[in-house]
Amino acid sequence: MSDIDEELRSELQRQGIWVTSMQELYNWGRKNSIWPLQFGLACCAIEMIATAASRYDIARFGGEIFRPSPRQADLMIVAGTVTKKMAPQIVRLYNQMPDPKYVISMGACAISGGPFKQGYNVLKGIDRYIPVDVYIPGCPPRPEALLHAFMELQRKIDEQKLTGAGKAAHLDRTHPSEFPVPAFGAHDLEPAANADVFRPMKIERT
Amino acid sequence: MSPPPYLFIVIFLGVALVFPIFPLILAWMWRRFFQPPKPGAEKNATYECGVESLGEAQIQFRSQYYLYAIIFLIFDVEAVFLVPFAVAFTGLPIGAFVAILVFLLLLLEGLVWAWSKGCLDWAR
Amino acid sequence: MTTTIQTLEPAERPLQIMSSRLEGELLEVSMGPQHPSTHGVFRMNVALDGEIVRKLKPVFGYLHRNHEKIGENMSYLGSMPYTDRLDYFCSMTNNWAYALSVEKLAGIEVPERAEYLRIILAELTRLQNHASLLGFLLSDMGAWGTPLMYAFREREKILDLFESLSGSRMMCDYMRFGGCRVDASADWLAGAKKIVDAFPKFLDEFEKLIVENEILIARTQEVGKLSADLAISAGITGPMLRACGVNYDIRKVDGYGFYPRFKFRIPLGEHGDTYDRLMMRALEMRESIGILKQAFEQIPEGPIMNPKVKIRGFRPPVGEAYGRIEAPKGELGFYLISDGSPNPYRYRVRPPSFINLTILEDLCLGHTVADVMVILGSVDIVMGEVDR
Amino acid sequence: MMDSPEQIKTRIESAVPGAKIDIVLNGSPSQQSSLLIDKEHARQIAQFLRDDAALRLDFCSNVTGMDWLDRVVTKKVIVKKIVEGEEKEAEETQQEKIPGYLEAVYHLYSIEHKHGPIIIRMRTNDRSAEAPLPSLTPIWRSAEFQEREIFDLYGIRFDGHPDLRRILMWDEFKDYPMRKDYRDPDDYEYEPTPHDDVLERAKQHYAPRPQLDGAENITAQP
Repeated sequence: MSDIDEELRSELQRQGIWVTSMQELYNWGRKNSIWPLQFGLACCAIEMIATAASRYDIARFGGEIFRPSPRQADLMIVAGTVTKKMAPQIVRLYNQMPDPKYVISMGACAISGGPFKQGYNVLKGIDRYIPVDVYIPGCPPRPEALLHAFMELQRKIDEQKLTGAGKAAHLDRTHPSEFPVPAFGAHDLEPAANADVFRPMKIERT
Repeated sequence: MSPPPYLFIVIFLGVALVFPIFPLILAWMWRRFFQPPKPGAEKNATYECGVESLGEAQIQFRSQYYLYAIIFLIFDVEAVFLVPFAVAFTGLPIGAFVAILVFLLLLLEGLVWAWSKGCLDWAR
Repeated sequence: MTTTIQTLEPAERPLQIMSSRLEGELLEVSMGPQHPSTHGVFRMNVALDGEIVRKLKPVFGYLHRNHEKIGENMSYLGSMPYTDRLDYFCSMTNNWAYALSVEKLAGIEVPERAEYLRIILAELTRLQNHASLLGFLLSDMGAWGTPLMYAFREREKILDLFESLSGSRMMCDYMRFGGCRVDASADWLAGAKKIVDAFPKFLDEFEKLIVENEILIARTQEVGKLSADLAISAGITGPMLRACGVNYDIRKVDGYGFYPRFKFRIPLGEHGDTYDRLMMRALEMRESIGILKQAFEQIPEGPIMNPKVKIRGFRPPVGEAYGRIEAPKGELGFYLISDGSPNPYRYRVRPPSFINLTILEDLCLGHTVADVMVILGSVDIVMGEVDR
Repeated sequence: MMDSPEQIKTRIESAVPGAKIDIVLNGSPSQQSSLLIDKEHARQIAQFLRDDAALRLDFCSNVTGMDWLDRVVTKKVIVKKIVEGEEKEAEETQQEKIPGYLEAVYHLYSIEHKHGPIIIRMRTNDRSAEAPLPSLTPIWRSAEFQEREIFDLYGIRFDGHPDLRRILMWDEFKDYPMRKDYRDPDDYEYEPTPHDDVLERAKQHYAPRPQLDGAENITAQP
C-alpha cells in the first residue's frame, strides 16, 4: 500500500540496498510501540489483564506498558460496561490524552450496551461520545480476540498518510482532538449523544 | 604546533550543546509543519483520575514539613563544606583537622537538640 | 495532635478540626474512578493532612449496571448468565448462590454427583480468586506485575478446566436449578486432580515470596487494624471477618451442599490487620486443596440433573427465600420474592465486597496515602459485585 | 435452637411494651416467615433483638428495599345472605383494594449462637417520594450503605441515618429508578426493528426526539 513499487524494492534489496519512505518509518515506529491507558471498567478488564499476563503476552506486539496516566498513553481500551455515571470521566480522559490517540471498544457492553442494554444507568455504547477505531465483539472477548484487535489497529496505523488530503486525523488541523464532556441531567446525560461523533447505521424504512 | 590544550574542552562543550538542541529543533519543526498543536480547555485541565480536580493544590502544609526542610538544608550545606576538606585531607596539618571537628560537633549538637525537641518524630 | 480512635458509631466520629494554624489545611484529592490500584472503577474522596489521611469518603456507582432491575424483567433461568457478571472473578460461586436460593424458593433437591461437582468447582474458584487477590495486593504494594504473573499463570490453568467443562473461561453459566448443565468426564476429573496436586508447589513458592518478606511485613503488619466487634456490627463477612478472630464461615454454619461431609479447618487471625487478612487467603487456599482432594476420592457416579425440574416455563410458588453461600469474598446471598409468574417480583443480591467497604474509612484514618491502597487491596473488592 | 417467629413475637411484645408486630407468612418451601414491626417502636425492637441474651442477633446480613404497587386482591368470602326468605351461606368473591407501600426488609443472623435468619420488615404508609422510615444504622452498622442504596433506588428516607446521600446514581438524578412504575429514558437512538414497547416508550416518555438516523417519522406516527 506504500507508494514505492514492490518489484523495485525487492530488486534493490537483493543488491543489498534497503529502501523505505518517511511515512513507512513513522508508521512503523508508532505501530510497534502503542502504550495502552491502564483503564479497566468491568469483566473485559480482567481479560485485558489476562492478555497482558504471561500466557497471551501482549508484549509481543509492543503494547505491554500500561500507563496509568492518560498523558503518556496512546491507546484507550474501553474494556467493560460504560455507565452513564462513568461516561463524562471517559470522555475527559480521552480529551486529556495527547494526539495521536486511538480507541479500542472491547466487549459487547462498550459497543452497544451489551447484555445490560436495558439498564437505566448504562450508556448504549461508547461511540456516542468518542470516535472508536476498532470494535471487538464478545462478552468478554477472548484474549486472542484482543490481540487480533491490536493487530487490526496496527494495520490501521500502517495505512495512515502523513501528507495529502486523507492524512491522519492527528495531523490535520480541522479534525477536533477534544469532544464535549456530557453533563449530568435530572433524568439522563445531557446531551444524550454527541451528534457529530455518533452516526448510527442508516436504515431504509419502507 | 600542538593544538591548544583547552581545544578539547571547547569541542566537548560544542557537541554537548548540539546533541540536545538538534532533536528539540526537529521536534519544533515537526510541530510547526506537520502536526499542529490542538490545545483545549479540557485537555489542559489538571488530570485527577478522570474527575474535575477538587480543591486547589497550593494549600498551607503542616509546619512540621518546614522544620524537616530546614534541618535537611543545614546538613546539606555541611556536606558541601566537607568536600574540599576531604579532597585535601592528606596534606592538612592537625589544626585543620581540629577545626573541621569543631564544625562537625557544632552541627551535631544542633541535630541532637532538634531530635530531643521532637520535631523529627512524625505524629500520626 | 488529636488522634482519632476507631468508634463503633459512625455518627459521632470526631471530625479532624484544625485547631491551630500550625496544623495546615487539608488537601482534597480524589483517588478516582480511573486509578491503577482501585481494582476497577471505585473512587475515594480523600482529605489529606500532609501525608496522613483525615477523611475518606468512598463514591460508588460507576459500574452500577442495574443487575437487579434487569433481573426483575428476566425469567429465573435468564438471570443465570447475569450472575456470572456479578463478581467476574468467581462465576461458579455466583451461579451456585443463585441456584441455591432458587432451589430453596421452589424446594428442589439436587442429586449427589451434582453437589460434589458444585463443591469441586467452588473450591477451584476460591483457589484462583485468592491467588489473583494475592497477586493484585502485592502489585498494589509496589511489586508491580511480577507476583501477578505467577498468580495469573495458576489462574490460567484453572480457567482451562472451567473452559473445558462449561465452555467459557470466565462466564461459565454452569449451574441450573436442581443440578449442573454438563457432566464432568473422568479425564476432566483426572486433569483437575493433576492441577490440584501441583498447586501446593506453587503455594510454597508464593508463600516463600510473601511470608518472610520484610518489606511486606513492614507494609502490612499493624496497618488497617479492624476490631472484632466493629467487624461484626458492620456486617463484614468472609476472610476479613475471620482475620479479626471471629469464627464464622457459612460452609460450617449453614452446612449447605455436602460441606459437613468434608474435614477442613477454618483459619482465624488475631490482630485483624492487613497481614492477617493476607494470610487468611493463603491458608484458605491450603484448606481448599484439602477439600478438593477429598472430593476427588468421594465423588459418586449418577445423574447430575434433577429430572423433575421444568426448564421451560419454570414458575416457583408464591413466596420468598434468602439463600447464601461462602463466596471467596464473603457471604454472597440472593433474596428472591416470587409472585408465581416466571419473572421474580424482587431480585436482590447481597454483595459481600460492597458491605465489606463500610469500614474502609475507619481502617484508613490516620494512615498514610500509600497504606490506603494496601488496605483497599486487602478488602478484595470487585466492582461488578459492589455496584451490581 | 432457634425459636419460631411466634415465640419471638411474644418475647418482643413482653420486652418492648406497645410494639405492634404481626407475622407475615411465607408460602414457599423455604419457610422463612417474617415479622412486620411498626415504625414507632422499630429502634427499640431492633435494640432488643441485638442485645437479648437468647437471640443475640448482632449481624444484620441483608437490607432490601421493596416497592408494592396498589393491588386488588380477590378473596372468596363466605357471606350469610338472605336468599328467598331463609338464611344460607353463599360464596362470594370480594375485591379488596390494598394501597401500595414501600418496604424495607432486614435479614438478621447471630454470629454468637450461629442461628439463622430472623426477618423483620418495616412498611411506609404510602408510596410518596421520600416516605420516612426509622434507620437501623445506629444499631447495625452494616445497614449504613444498604439503607443509602434503598434511599437512592426506592426513595425511602431513613431518619437517623448518619449520612443519607445517593450512593449508586449521580447526585443530580431525580427519579427513583428501581420503583415498578419508573420509566427509564429511552435512548434507543438506533433500534433496527422498533417493536411495540420501545415505540410506546419513545412516544410516551418524551416528546419524539429528532432521532439521529431519521427515524422520527416512525415515532411520530399517531
